[in-house]
Amino acid sequence: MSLVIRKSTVEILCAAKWIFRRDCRLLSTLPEKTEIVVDEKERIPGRKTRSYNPILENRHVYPEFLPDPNPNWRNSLREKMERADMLKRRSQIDIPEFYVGSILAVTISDPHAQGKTNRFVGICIERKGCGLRAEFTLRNVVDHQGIEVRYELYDPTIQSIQVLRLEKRLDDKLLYLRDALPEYCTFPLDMDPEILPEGTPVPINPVQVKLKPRPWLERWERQELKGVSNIEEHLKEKDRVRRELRKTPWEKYDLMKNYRKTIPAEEQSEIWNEVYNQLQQMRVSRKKMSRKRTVTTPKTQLA
Amino acid sequence: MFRSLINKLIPVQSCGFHTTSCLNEVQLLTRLRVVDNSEIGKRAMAEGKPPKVICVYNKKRVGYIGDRVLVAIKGQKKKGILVGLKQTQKVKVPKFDSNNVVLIDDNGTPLGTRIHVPIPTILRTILKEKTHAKGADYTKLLGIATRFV
Amino acid sequence: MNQADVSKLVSKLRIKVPPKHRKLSSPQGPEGRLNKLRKTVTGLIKYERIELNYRRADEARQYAERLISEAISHGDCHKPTMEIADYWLLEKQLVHKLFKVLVPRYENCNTAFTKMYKAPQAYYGRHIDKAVLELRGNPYPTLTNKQSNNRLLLQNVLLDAAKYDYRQAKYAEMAEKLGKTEEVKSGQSNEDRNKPSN
Amino acid sequence: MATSNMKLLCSVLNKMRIDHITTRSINSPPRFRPPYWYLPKERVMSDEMLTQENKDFLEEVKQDKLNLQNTLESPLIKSETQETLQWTPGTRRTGLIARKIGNYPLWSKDGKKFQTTLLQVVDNHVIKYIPPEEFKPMKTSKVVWKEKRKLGCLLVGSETIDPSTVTKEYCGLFNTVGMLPKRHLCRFMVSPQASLPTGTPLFATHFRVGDYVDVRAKTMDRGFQGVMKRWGFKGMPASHGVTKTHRRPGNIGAGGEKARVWPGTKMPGHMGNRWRTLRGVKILRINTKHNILWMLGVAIPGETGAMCYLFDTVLPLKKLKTPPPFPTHPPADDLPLEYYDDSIHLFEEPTITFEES
Repeated sequence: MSLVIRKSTVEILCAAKWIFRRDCRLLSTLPEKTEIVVDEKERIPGRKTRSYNPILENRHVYPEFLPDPNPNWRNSLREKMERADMLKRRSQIDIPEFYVGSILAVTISDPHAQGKTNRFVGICIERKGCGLRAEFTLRNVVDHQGIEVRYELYDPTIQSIQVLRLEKRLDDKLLYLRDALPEYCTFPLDMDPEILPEGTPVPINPVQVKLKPRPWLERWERQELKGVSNIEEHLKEKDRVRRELRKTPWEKYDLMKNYRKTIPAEEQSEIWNEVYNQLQQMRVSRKKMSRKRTVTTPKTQLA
Repeated sequence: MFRSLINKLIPVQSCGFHTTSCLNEVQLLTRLRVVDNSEIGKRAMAEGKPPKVICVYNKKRVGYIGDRVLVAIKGQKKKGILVGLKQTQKVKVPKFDSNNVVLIDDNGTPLGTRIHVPIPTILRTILKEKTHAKGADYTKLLGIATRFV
Repeated sequence: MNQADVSKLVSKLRIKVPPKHRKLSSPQGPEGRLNKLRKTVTGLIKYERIELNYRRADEARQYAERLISEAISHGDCHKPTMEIADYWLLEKQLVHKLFKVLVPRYENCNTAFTKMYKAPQAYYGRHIDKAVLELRGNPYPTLTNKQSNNRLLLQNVLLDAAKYDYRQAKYAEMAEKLGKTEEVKSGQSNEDRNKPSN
Repeated sequence: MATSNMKLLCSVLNKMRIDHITTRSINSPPRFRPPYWYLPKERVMSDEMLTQENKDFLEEVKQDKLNLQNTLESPLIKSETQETLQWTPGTRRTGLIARKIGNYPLWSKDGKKFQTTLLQVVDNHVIKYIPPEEFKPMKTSKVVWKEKRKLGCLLVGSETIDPSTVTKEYCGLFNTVGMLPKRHLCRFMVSPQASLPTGTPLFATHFRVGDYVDVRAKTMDRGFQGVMKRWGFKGMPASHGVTKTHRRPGNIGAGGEKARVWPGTKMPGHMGNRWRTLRGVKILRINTKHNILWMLGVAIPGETGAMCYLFDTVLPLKKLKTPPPFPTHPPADDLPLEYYDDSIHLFEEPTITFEES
């Protein structure tokens, strides 16, 4: 989101065009236009007094390089060793840029069937953990059966991670897809990768999913989700009252609480200065390798 | 055509299961979903009377992936193997949206001839370990699977 | 191990931040705690020096530092920052003071924006740690002792003498070393000179 | 007359105060006294109101001493030409002082994940050696060893600190070796042939990859805890008419003949902050530059940043079988940066594939 805001107008328009081009396959296109308008409104008053540091934008791309913010568990030497090991692993395998909401294909070598590999395609619904413990969850519906698989990002049995469609969704976690109608997370296992043109910002998919009737796995109504359209239909009066009671509007003003959840900019820039050059080199060399791939047109989602 | 009818019914069916997280583990009286095409299993699922666990054959009495269970299905006692769980699984092991079971007889031979949902590959190792030379051979189940994840 | 929150970018505080917050007991829970701290932060921005209980002062200090650093990094045209300032400063004229007075004052500051001292306890009554919390660069006279006469204190006089001796010894040693190396060098050069002649 | 005698007797009896007679039971252990090499470390810190020049001067002196310490060479290099000592299974080597700096996973060559704990060995130096004849530890138990074990005492310090923050006496302990005071000081009982000259630096290479060590550290301090957390009691039901006894211990013993609480009954109390030893921890990886050991498992007591002591293990099946670096590994510049156990997958190696057997 913030990536989109900070890019120039041309790029914003590019992104808008890209989204419009794809809208034929979206389920609900209604809130899309309003979303873009909000983006531009926010962008105009955002005058930055501090100099804008582009190296810090890596935090969206490689969030696992930032350590756990809990000061009880931090140690600069351990973090350094961990980052060095992560870079060593990254030199062996291409771990691409992806976000929650992107569609990935992961190939692992299968210890249970010797000499074979196992490939799974799905939408990334969650990314968590930092350092070498970073992991992500893929979800798909295969043969009308919802399946989720959790992978570790730096697991040496992973042979390749391929991004089939690079995009973001409206929420940070898509766990509500477990309670959504199955067509929202059904992806064919032989999906073709869609390649974004060079330099375009990562598009945000404004699709809003429909939830199945209750019972749900969690109380989605209390989580202020943007990517769910029909949450109000399923609520009773009791639920609305309880939602109001549980709201914590003061939490966004709790400056220290937010501070304790993040890594300050000064420490981040140190980390990125340490790892950025190597990451950039790897990226460039990988790009040279994959020049041959041609741009394919996006396929319809609900074919 | 009958299968497509079942497939249409399944999303409606799965809402009938317990979906609260506290009942996510397979234990006594958990309702399961039969995923093979055995006659009794198909009919039980179509009637909306999914089988209930009446015994889990392990020490913990909580069913994990690959465990044998005894189920009550349409007034009969049948054995089955758990081939997919709702619980949080280990890394690289798939977690399913329903608790799946494949019915077998005492020798480990599946009652049906096909499994119409994906099967976790870890079952290959688990079932091989559980099979003894003279006892039941559970690896026959792997032969009728259509897809592994 | 949890991932750090990347949606916001904050600048590092120049004070020590404890790993956990303090629970200031309040019947309204976390909201009540923030309400208490709001009053303190407003008072600090208004009067620039306040005396209060240590626990509350230490908590309020962190929030005041964060508020000023947010104001410095985003400026007064940033809507979320304005909302935050609006929430934390109960008197609205102080919002102007924050952006127009305090931000220019601290813009090029390399240290913390506030200072905290332990205040003496009351002779009678309950023993509660007291503290004085103040903004840096306030117009009041300083609370600490003047350091002008320290040179005449006994420990400083003795240390001065020790320093003199230490330096003398050091210089003597360095001179000796230099002399030695020069001797060696001159010896070498003499040999060099002697070699071609031979 | 009789009255005067009575008065005399009374005055004598008054002087004899019974409660003054001190008796020491034979069974009670002697009071703890610190070992004689121990010197108090903490001093009261106060603002001394030094001028800036004097502060700089103190800093300069400290820096000079630090430089002097860094130029000290390991005595092992000089004495390398001397007779080589032989390691036998009965000898006891010195241990190390390490700091726990966190944990992260390593993967084995068959794709399994190992959780590891990282221990950093921070500038360890031998401070003092007390030979077995002179070493007389305080007797803490009633058991008297018939045959004396001939073990010497080796003091090892770790982490250099500012000398102005500790007492003069404590600094003196280190001045004899020509070093700045260390934050941690630990006593290791060693065989006389494993003794080391003072000033010898110890490194992580003292242990080898694949060896097993015992780790002694203080457990996390959890404060006063109830029986459910401290001893894992089940507690009582949340409902069914239970009032006010959901997390309480319940009965602690019957009355009847004994009518008291048996010693050792599990009750609420302070939990953690005790010395505990974890035995037989395997070393999976060693970094020689930063002196880091990767230990298998996450059960090493203490929080991140806590100190721990490493010893060669005493477990009979995991004891050292081949001679380790003895008495310790001498400092060397040409060591490889990292040692790995055979089972560990290196991060710079290609992806694991499972070949058909």
